[in-house]
Amino acid sequence: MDRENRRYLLGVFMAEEDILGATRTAREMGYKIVDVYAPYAVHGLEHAMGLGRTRLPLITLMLGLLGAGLKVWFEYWSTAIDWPVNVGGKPWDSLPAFFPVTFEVMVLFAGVGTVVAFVIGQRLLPGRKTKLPVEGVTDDRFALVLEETDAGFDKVAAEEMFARFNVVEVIERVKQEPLQ
Amino acid sequence: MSNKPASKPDGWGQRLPELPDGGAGAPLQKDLLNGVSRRHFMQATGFAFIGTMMLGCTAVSEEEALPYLEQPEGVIAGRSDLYATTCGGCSAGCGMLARSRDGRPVKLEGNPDHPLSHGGLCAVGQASLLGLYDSHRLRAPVMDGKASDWASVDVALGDRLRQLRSASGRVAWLGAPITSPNKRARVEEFLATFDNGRLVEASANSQMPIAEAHGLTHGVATVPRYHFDRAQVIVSVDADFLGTWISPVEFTAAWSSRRRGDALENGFSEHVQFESRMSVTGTKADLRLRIAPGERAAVLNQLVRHLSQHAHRSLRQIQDRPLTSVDDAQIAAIAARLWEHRDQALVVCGADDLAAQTLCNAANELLGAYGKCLDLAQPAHHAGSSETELSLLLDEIAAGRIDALFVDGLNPVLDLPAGAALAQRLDAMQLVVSFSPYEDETSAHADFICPDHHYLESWSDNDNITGLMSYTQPIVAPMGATRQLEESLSMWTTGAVVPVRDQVLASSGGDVRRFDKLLHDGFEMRDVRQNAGNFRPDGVHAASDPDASGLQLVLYSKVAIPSSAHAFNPWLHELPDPVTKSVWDNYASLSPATAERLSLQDGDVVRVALGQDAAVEVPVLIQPGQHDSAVAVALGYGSVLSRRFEGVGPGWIERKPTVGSDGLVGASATAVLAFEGGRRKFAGRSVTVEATGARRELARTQDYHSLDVPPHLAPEGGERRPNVQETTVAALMDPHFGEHAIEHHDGGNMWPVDHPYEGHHWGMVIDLTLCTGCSACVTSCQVENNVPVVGKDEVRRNREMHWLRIDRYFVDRDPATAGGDRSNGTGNGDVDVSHQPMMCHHCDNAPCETVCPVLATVHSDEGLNQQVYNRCVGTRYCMNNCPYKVRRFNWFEYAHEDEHENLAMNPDVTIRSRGIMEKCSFCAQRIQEAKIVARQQRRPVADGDIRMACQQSCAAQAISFGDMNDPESAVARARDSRRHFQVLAEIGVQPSVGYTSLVRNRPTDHEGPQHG
Amino acid sequence: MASEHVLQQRPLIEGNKTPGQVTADICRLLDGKPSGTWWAAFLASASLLGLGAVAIGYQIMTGIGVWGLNNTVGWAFDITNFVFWIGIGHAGTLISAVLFLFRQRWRTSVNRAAEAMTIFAVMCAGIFPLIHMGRPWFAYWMFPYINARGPLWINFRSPLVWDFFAIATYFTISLTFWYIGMVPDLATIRDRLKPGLRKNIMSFLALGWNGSYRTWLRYETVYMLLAGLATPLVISVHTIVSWDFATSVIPGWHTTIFPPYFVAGAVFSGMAMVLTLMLIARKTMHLEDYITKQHLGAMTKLMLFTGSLVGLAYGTEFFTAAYSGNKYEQFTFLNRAMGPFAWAYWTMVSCNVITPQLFWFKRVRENFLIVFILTIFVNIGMWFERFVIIVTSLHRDYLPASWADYSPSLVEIATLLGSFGLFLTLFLLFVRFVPVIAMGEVKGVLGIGRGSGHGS
Amino acid sequence: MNRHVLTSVLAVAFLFSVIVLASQEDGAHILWNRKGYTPEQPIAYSHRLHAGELQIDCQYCHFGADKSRHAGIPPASVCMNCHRFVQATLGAIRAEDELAKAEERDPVPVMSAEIQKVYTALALDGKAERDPDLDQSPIRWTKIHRVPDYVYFDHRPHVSVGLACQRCHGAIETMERVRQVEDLSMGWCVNCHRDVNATGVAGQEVDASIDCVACHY
Repeated sequence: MDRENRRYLLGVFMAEEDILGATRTAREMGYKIVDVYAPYAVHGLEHAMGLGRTRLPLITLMLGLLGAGLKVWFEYWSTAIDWPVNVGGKPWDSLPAFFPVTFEVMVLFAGVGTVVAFVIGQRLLPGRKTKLPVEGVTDDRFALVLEETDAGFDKVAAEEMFARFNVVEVIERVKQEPLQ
Repeated sequence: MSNKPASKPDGWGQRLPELPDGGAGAPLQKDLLNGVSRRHFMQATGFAFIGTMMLGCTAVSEEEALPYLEQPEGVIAGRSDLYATTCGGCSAGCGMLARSRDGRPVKLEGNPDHPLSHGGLCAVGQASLLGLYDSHRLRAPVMDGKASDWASVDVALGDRLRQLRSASGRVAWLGAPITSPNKRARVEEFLATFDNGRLVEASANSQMPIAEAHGLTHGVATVPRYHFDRAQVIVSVDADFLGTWISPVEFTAAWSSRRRGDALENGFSEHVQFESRMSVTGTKADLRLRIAPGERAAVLNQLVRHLSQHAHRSLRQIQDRPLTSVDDAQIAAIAARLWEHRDQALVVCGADDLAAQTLCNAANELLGAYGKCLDLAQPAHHAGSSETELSLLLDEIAAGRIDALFVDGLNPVLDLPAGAALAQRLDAMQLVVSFSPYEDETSAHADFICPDHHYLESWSDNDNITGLMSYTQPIVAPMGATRQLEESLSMWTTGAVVPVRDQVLASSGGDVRRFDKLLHDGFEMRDVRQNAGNFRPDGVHAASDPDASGLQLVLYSKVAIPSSAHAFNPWLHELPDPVTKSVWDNYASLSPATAERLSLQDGDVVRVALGQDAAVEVPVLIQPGQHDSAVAVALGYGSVLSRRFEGVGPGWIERKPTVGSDGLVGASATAVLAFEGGRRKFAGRSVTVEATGARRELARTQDYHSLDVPPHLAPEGGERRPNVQETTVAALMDPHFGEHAIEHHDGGNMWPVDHPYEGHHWGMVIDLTLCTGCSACVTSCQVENNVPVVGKDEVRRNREMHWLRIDRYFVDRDPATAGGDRSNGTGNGDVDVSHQPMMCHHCDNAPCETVCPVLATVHSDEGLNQQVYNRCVGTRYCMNNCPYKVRRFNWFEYAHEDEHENLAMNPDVTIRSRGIMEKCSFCAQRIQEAKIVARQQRRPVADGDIRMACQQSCAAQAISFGDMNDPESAVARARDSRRHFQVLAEIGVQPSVGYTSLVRNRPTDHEGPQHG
Repeated sequence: MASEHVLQQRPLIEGNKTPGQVTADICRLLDGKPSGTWWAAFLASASLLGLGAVAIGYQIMTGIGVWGLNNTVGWAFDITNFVFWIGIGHAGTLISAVLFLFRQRWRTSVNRAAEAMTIFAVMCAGIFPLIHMGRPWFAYWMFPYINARGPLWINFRSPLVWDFFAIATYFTISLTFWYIGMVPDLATIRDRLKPGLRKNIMSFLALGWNGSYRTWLRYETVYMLLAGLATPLVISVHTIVSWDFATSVIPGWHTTIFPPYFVAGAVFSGMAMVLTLMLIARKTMHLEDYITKQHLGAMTKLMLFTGSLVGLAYGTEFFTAAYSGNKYEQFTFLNRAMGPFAWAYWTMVSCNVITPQLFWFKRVRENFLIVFILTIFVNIGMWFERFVIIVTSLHRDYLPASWADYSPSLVEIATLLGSFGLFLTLFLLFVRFVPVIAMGEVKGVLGIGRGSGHGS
Repeated sequence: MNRHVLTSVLAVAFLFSVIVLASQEDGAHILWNRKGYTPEQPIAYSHRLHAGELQIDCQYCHFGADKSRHAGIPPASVCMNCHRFVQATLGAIRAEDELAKAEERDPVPVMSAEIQKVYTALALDGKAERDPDLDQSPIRWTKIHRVPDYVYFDHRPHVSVGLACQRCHGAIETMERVRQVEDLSMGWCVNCHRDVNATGVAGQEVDASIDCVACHY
């Protein structure tokens, strides 16, 4: 079918338990879960959606090591090689004294780097136009979005399942993406 | 550098623009650092960084350079030359070398070849440089209170003189003792043109009776020359010969030659001091006995009495007059010591009391000291007239029997008793001529002020000691339209000015070639001897009964301000007194017990009254080791010359003025100086002391004065700080001395040794035995390194800027009398005093360097702890982390603009701006100079090439500096001394400065701070 | 943990709030005109700030001399204030990061404010190292930038350089942490605003957050990572600050126990400050339901713990001095307790050692007023701790001749007040324009203690 | 869209600050980093002619270089050593002679305008005799090479190890008007000191200190 107008089914829920249940069931029933929208981080939802782990920690580690490496090299180079100056009779290579700054720079690189990676990875950028599935998902409502993958998609069953988890509103969208 | 006769420094105004950076460049320097600061002010306040960066840039500044048109022969821009001349700071006449740079003297140093001073130069001499550049000096003669010119003065004065001569008016010359044969000749010629002219030479201090006494006992009214270097036993009664008495530099040099702890074989003199106040000399005495001012004659009386018993010669004037303060047995013991060493014994007396002086002569006579330890055949010429002549003259003036008065080198209205009355008489007088370079208390009442040159602008010859002629030559052309006194006199005598150079040349013998040599050397020895006279027993006066009762006044002169003539000099006002460590003030010193009895605290203003009307109001200073009956007040203060210090020091909301409510520094103590039986009585008059209720905070560079920490804070075994180590001659006699000493070399270095000092490794050792605390080094350092003057309030806030300070500690001889926590820390008993010069120790493991974030203080390959002003951002972390607390921070913009005084700045040292750290640099500029010269001569730097400013000024030669890597160097040898120790070596900073312990010549068993 | 257990029993957030109500409650504070109290407080603190600005301006124009310092005491109020404020800052990071790692869900009510406090405190702290320089306009020399001096770099051996990097990093990380933590709430606000300037601003700041759970998941990870980084960071920062003293040679500074001692002190003082502020906020902004006795209990216990650590450190210092046999060290401590600055020392001891012991009593712990008063005492005591460490060690060190006294000048006092002015001003602005309580997180813990839903 | 705007704004801001910072970091530099500075001088003295063509040794005029920290600007009297006799270019004199011949009169002495300035400064008449009724007036040269006041440069050690003047002053002998060739920055000094310690000067070893006190005290 044409990629232009896909069909999406949105279920809006009011309670943490409901969205968890609905999501879990939807997955068991083999629906393609596009995404879930929630006002706060509902624990367990990642399992319900069957999401994998993120690679962010790896990035953090790498950046941290990079920062530390660069710094310790620079400290050694500027103190012992580029212009060795006798400071208080300390040895050219005062590694213990270099440690604190190295650590700080490591944290700086890792921390800032992670956030940048996250922001870019999630397309979260200042002034980016906001697209919500439905009103209130940043307030108190939860939204489960299913994609009607093919003609064989049983909308009625899905809506029944939604109803079982006291859905408050069901919306069907024919669009490129489910967001307004 | 070469010393050569000064080529006439002409057109020097024209040279200024050629002054190198840092000299006249001083303003530039300031502008550069400070200008930037202004530009960056916004950014600093607003923390708006980028935005205001734009303000930073400035355009290229056009700068002119004006070379000579015709280069004076031998003068090269930017090169220093040394010229030999004679110090005019006081009447001692020490030989000195003036360092002249680009036509202006920038530093005065002792002349090492000079037979009197041997290269030493006291603080006053060092500081006298500023007098030359003093912008308050009169730049033209003054006639009837209005600035004038010499032509009109000569005409007007000529008429007045003619009238006087025709009317055979009575003319008097009242001046300081004249030490120049040429000047004396001119003065006598001049006075001879009057039917009855008379010459009275008076000094502001109490030294005149010495000559008088010798007139009585030996028939020659002169001051003998004292040879402390020949004396094994020295007994001084109230004579501060290491500080202020007659010729301190000469005496210090001589005295120290017999106090060498590493050359005991040359003998180590025994020094006994009887005194009522605590003097510099007293601090160095092996045995110091406190007597009441009224007991001085009696001490000598008892001494002579015991000596005459030894000598089996009886003097009828001598009766037994035992003292209350000192046990007679002790005096007997001292007499015995003297007798034992009678060929090498010397008794000196600084008392104003004629009887005491004659008794002193008697003692020396009995010891046969004349011709050995003191010499009348080649005496000193500090004599002046007698007190009686002075008082007679003053009486006649008072009675209006003097028509004309010429005043020179003295400020009678301020320096002599009953000044106010005198001032009135001066106004009434027909003619008063003053040669003062200032509009001072006296010259203000003169019809004519004919300002004399500063001595650095003058030609003169001085025979301060018979047989030694020292010459004075101008280092710079006169800065104003002043005229040297000799020229003025020649004008008024002969009607034509005889150039003073010609006069001096003539009196030197007239041979120009020889004259040039004399100027080059600065002095010449001549074999002139006088009749030494012989002893006349009946010349000896009987001592009056000893009196130790009540409170007795002692008027003395300070080391820093020997007389009111120096009251203009900020360097001297800011020089901490060697004993009290007080600056910018005079005060009434009281013993702790007396202060307690009168319930007075430091800084309480008291009224020291002599009878009803005569009184002076000064703050109290509690002085350990002073006799309980003594109230000591310094003369020379409260001069109008100090009015200028109104605005000295930084201005800010909590600023307190340096001057008192009357706008002057200190109070004039001549208010309580009076004649008694035709003689000025400086000490011994009974006074009353009562609190006025007012307070005047004293500014002292030291708040806590004892090596003992406050008893209630003292940890077990930590009662006394070990930074001053003492020993005795007796202990040194033990060949094993010092072997058991704890060697604190670095307790195992945890770092690899990355910094072997292969080339030079500069170091310094200071001998605490020789250091008298005279503080010449402090001023020398200040002059050499452009150390700013900060004013009383800043010092009170412990913000003095001196790179070199002298820590002075009192230690109670008897712990029972020890005092408590509050600042003084010492009690009522006898105290031992130690002086410890303290400056940057240039530690090889310098704590200050490690903590500087911007590498503004780092170590050089030659072991110098470098402070780079232009890199410093002023975190003060280094200052906190310095265990010696020798770093100095520019809390304000201290460097000030003064068209003239800035010319005294050393062009070789950067002027520091606000907000940066500074400290002793081991005179880096001198090290550089020596290295450059050596390099040009293709030779290594030799030991002695480099002399620190402090080192060269030290009369006692207590400081040795050099390359520690050179085993032959003086400093290396000093470091090998058994007495060598380093302060705080135990914390592993590896200082490059060391000390050799303080040796006292007293039995070991004596209780004293014993360490290492 | 014990507190965990307690928290299971009683609801963390009282008043059976629903997420919607939470949004409403918190956002209410941001809507409408500020109250009179707010204005009064704001004007007061702003004028303090002004006073400080004048003082600093005068000082920079005239010179460090306008402070009471001297050749012996080179640091006093300046660095005291610096360490004090840095310490205050630490509580924020502790609550948001460390307690996060420990899964202390009660933190959710206070962490936003605590983090804000951190940032403001670090700002206040940052002023002092800057203005304590003789030539602050050259402060950037601390940074190793490419230059034409040879090139001449900086001294990486100097604790001040460590400080510079530590503070810079700490500030950056805290700010990021705070902002990232705020994004979902900003989105919430954004979505309930009518179109207009504020909405645009919020949309700009909210980074287009739309509550997608995929984002939520990574968000949680980032949050966790930042917390993981901030925890050692916060410890390192005060450790490094303590090294300013510990690496020196001055008796009373040269002490190895400084790092733990300082960190404990920092948390101690920080907690006190958080409580002081939160208790005011609670009263004035009617957050009784969100800041409950539970929070009070947990935080006072933490203060009791850290306070006792600090007390232990004081004791240890004396023991070390006595046991070391180092006469200088021994004197320094005797001088602290009995010398000219004994009054400061005993103020410190009574405020920091005695006060927190009262928290052993539940009645004290749960009485908002008493706790408030006690926290004030702790704040005072902790300021004096730094003052005592710095001044009493410096004013009498090795050579008796260089011993000196110290007393602050008016300018110094004005500067201290000014820093409080800055802190309070910023905090007041914060409560006006930013959700004081992390809605996103509170909504997550509504269920706790209500039987229904998931605990943690 | 506005995302790019933002990025560019940030980039510009950053760039700007870097530039300013770079210039700023030597706030002092800017006062004196005058590389290429070629001011006009009161007398159009040509080093190309004197040092280049006539090969006059630098230290003949700048005689301070090996005696003092300042090489110094020669006093006018030094100019007169030659210009007492040399008063104009040969060409000018010839021209005057021919003109005189043409006009059947004795040639008058000619003096170039620039040399005249020296005479005027020294108040000399055409025969290089002091003219009593004229006043001397110093020649006001414009200073070109200068370092900040906290830097103590000394010519002596540099000259005495046989360092060529050109090493710092550039090819003076080719300059009509003197130009500052090097920027005289600290880095420039230090790096030269490092180099010569490795390479030596004029074939012999030198130890050029890079201690701070070598220049800052």
